[in-house]
Amino acid sequence: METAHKRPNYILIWVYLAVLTAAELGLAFELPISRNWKLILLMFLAVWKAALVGMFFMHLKFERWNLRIMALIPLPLALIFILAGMSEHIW
Amino acid sequence: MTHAAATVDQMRPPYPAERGLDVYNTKLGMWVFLASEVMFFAALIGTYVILRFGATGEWAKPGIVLNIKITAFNTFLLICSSVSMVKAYAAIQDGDPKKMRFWLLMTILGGATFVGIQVFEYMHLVEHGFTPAGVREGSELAGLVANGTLPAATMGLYGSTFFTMTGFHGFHVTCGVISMAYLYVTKALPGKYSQQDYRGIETVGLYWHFVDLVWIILFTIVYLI
Amino acid sequence: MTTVAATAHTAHAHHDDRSFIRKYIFSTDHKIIGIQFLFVSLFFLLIGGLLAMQMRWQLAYPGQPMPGGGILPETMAPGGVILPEYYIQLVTMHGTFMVFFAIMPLLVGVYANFLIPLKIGTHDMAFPRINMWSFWSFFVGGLVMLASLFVPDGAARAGWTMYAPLSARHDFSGASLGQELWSVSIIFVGLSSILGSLNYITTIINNRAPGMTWFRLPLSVWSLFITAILGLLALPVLSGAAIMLLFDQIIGTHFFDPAAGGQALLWQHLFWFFGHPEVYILILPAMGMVSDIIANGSRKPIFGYHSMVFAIVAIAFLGWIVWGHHMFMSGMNPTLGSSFMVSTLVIAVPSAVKVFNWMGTMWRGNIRFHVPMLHAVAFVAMFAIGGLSGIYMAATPVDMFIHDTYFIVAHLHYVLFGGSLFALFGAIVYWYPKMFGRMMSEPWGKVHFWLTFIFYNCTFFPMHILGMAGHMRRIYDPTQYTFLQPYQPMNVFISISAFLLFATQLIFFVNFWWSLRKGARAEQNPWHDNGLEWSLPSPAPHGNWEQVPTVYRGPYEFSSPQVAEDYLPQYKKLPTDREPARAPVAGH
Amino acid sequence: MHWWLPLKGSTFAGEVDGLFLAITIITGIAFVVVEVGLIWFVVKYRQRPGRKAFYTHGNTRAEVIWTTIPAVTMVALGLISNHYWVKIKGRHSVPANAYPIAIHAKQFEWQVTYPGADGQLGTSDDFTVRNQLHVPVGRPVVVHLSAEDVIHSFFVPVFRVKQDAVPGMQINSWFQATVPGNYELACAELCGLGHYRMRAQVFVHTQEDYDAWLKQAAQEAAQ
Repeated sequence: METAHKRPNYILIWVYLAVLTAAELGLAFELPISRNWKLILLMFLAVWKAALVGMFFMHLKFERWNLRIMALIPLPLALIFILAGMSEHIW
Repeated sequence: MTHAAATVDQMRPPYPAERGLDVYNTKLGMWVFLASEVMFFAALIGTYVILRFGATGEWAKPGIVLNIKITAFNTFLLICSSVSMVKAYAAIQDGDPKKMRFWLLMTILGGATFVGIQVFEYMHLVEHGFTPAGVREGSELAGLVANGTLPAATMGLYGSTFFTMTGFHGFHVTCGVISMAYLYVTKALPGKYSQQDYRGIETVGLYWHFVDLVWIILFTIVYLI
Repeated sequence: MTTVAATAHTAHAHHDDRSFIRKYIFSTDHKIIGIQFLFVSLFFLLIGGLLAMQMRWQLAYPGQPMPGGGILPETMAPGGVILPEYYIQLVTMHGTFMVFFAIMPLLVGVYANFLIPLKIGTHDMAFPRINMWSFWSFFVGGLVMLASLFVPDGAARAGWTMYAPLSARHDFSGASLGQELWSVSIIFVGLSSILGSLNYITTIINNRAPGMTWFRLPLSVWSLFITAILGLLALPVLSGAAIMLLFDQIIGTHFFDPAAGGQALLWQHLFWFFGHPEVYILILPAMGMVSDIIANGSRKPIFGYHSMVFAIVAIAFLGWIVWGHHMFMSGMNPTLGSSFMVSTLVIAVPSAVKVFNWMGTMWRGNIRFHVPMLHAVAFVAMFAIGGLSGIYMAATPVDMFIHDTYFIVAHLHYVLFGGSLFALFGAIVYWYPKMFGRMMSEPWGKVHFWLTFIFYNCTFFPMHILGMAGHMRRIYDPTQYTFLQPYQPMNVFISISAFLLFATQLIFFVNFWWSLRKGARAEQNPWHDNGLEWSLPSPAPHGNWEQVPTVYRGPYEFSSPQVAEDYLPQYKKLPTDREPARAPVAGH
Repeated sequence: MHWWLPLKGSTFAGEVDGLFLAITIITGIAFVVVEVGLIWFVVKYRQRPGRKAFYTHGNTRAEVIWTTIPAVTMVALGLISNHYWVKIKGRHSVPANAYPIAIHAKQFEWQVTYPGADGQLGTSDDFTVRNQLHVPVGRPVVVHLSAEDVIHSFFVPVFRVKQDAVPGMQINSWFQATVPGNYELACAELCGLGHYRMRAQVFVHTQEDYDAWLKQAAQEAAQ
């Protein structure tokens, strides 16, 4: 497991997460941009934060691919479900 | 890790076995469990997205019903507890059980405070008239609905989805706090974790970070959008 | 549970020092847990059958007092005449019991638990205690569901699919506590399945015996592995949906209530997003076990092992993108209907590949007709019919006519009864010696098989004709409709066949119970099979092996030219065999 | 009692029945191949003393053949079916000149609203009749389906038409009746304890008869 990978700087990631959260708050309530842009940017930031947690805190970055696949398999399924459910209202 | 060979006995699958994923059972089991948790939250979050997308009217604007400030603090708290969890993991990897116990205790406290604040938030919301069934008649929020600040048509769905999603997240946090407290008392205090075997810490950590990760998504889509 | 304990007690000669309760009730031994699942789910199978018999009585003789119906309370059948509200409870609970408490636990609860560690060569599951919780969670769910039959205003009555808003609002269905208990019970079942699945997956990935590489796994283990993945990812969706339904019922949320902005179709999406993988959960393990039995009965290696594996994997992948074919007529976006139609038709391909491979396995074999083999061949024949009739409803324009008719009922029973249940009868007989150390009676097994086969087809085949006439499902009294009146004789014929089919199952139950005590003692390898489980004494002892066996070859080496006898076990070392490379242990 | 599909009462019936027949031929061939093959193997290769089975692990060419043939057949079937599906239920399938009728389903009856003399729904001369669907023959009819409480399903077997009526949605479904006569409309989705008696009469009239009926019914409704 520990093929002598360098341990990430956890405090730095904590700072990242805190700053991104603050950015989200500012974006949601202060920034005068259109709703759709807000939506896209907020989702982008949320996924970024989630990825940071997954990659470093759950150390997926340092795992073998077959374990990563285990973590990733449900994501496309969830996406398919949500898109199909939403398509009800597009016609 | 420098003493890789010494960790083998505890951290690897039992010796005469076909090669699996090269991780011990509990860790693999936790990842498998988390995959199913993803699907559980996908059902809840998916429901929210589909209902909100298909709703026949405007959704309430963020920040009117929910208290963003206190939740932002709570979010920060959960992120901190995730960091303290990973610090505990790093400490025991380095063979420092004392530091590990400190950070684990911090994590437990952070998680417990999060749940406490959430309970407080719920009580506050219900008091102001926001319930899983929608806005309570005659309440403070009902006034906002009446004067058009809040859309009447979607408040029922808002209440249903909000309490279900955050409620189940809170339930997961509670479970995490209980299991960490259990491990703290039965394993960490008696000194059962060592540089050679810290499976419990790593496994419960994975669960804890997952709960944090879900909250990151929930906070954005429920409170900010 | 006392019966379980008693029978298991005689069967286990192995000595260990666990207390009675630890050994047989709160046991963590995967074999005991499998046997617990077996007894409980056979009981639920019987309950489900009894409910079906009452439905068939009403359909054949609407409004006439049912023999023995007098014991039912006034709220169900006053004077033995079934009430409409009781009839829809029967419909609902028959489906629920059969799917969630009979077929699924029989296939997964029993055989995943019993077979996986034995077939991959390990001492027990990766998480024995979680495994125990999986059983007890199922047990509680079953008790809750059973209890719901006896609450004052009756059991759930919105069909096993629980379409909202009928299920979500008590004023629509007329049942309150029954509906809520259904949701609660399903949450327990979901939990049970998730706990079981994560155990099976971890065990198969991490705990295989040395030499047991992925492509030496028996197809039963492969299919149970894929089934576990489906269960792991599908059941949480059902649990989530059931939780939301329960909230709609008890705390007044509005998820599925269109009157307050909720969506009726959302329930269907959630349910079938779980439900279609569920369909494969109900058939894949059967396919796997049938593959094992057919190779054994034909004394030939399975034909196209790799393509069988790929077919299972393909079914599992495609199984996630076909759920909409249950909703073609639901008002779903028709463009979505087109894509679901294509994916549904494509999923027929791996199923066809499997059928042809089974036939290829029998081709030029030396076929022994032991009871499991009879059931396995019947499985192939009946599953083929069920699979082919599925093509009718996959084609959306045809589905427009046959959707929600008896054609569907015929189709699903051909797959679930003709498929899964035949495979299960075969599997029960096949692994009975390893479970209990005794053989089931062969002549009675054959009698049971032939009578079941005949009455089963007499029951379900005519339903295709009814469906083609437009006979709707779930109707209490078909004679209300003029266009269905001419078909009443056929309904009578089906019902009589169904009664005989049910009576035939009593042969099986008697054979099962009688053999526990009086069956011939089983030898170690009565079917001359290759799997690792046959290297153990019958019944298999606690902890399975002292030292796990080493695997030298695939599981289907029948009639190999290397040896004189017509089977070559996976654990048998020939002089030409080399020891498998040990898994790298450290510092890879 | 028929052993085949019922009377063809709408323009869809020919298409649906044709597809049904085509699928029956395809599946019939597969059925015969599988079942006859099984019986043949079971008889021919039954156990005999002193014989050993043929030791083989499979044949790639056979696998390719029996993967390709079903795959091609299924995709072709999908394309053909989709052609009819788009025509029958597609987004833009409803003909522009279709005669509108609104059907509101509730536990346990069908409320059929006719457009009155002006041929338009939503005007003051609309009138509602319970459990009777009257349609003119040879003219496309579009049904605006809605539901009061739970999901119901509009099903007229002779028309081969089925469409769920979902609360909170309005769904349009069209058909064109071809044979005058008296038929039945059933609810095909379990909708509660009265599901089995949620039945309506369907009358297919010639245009003259229909006009006469409409006039009379409007008068009766007005009283």
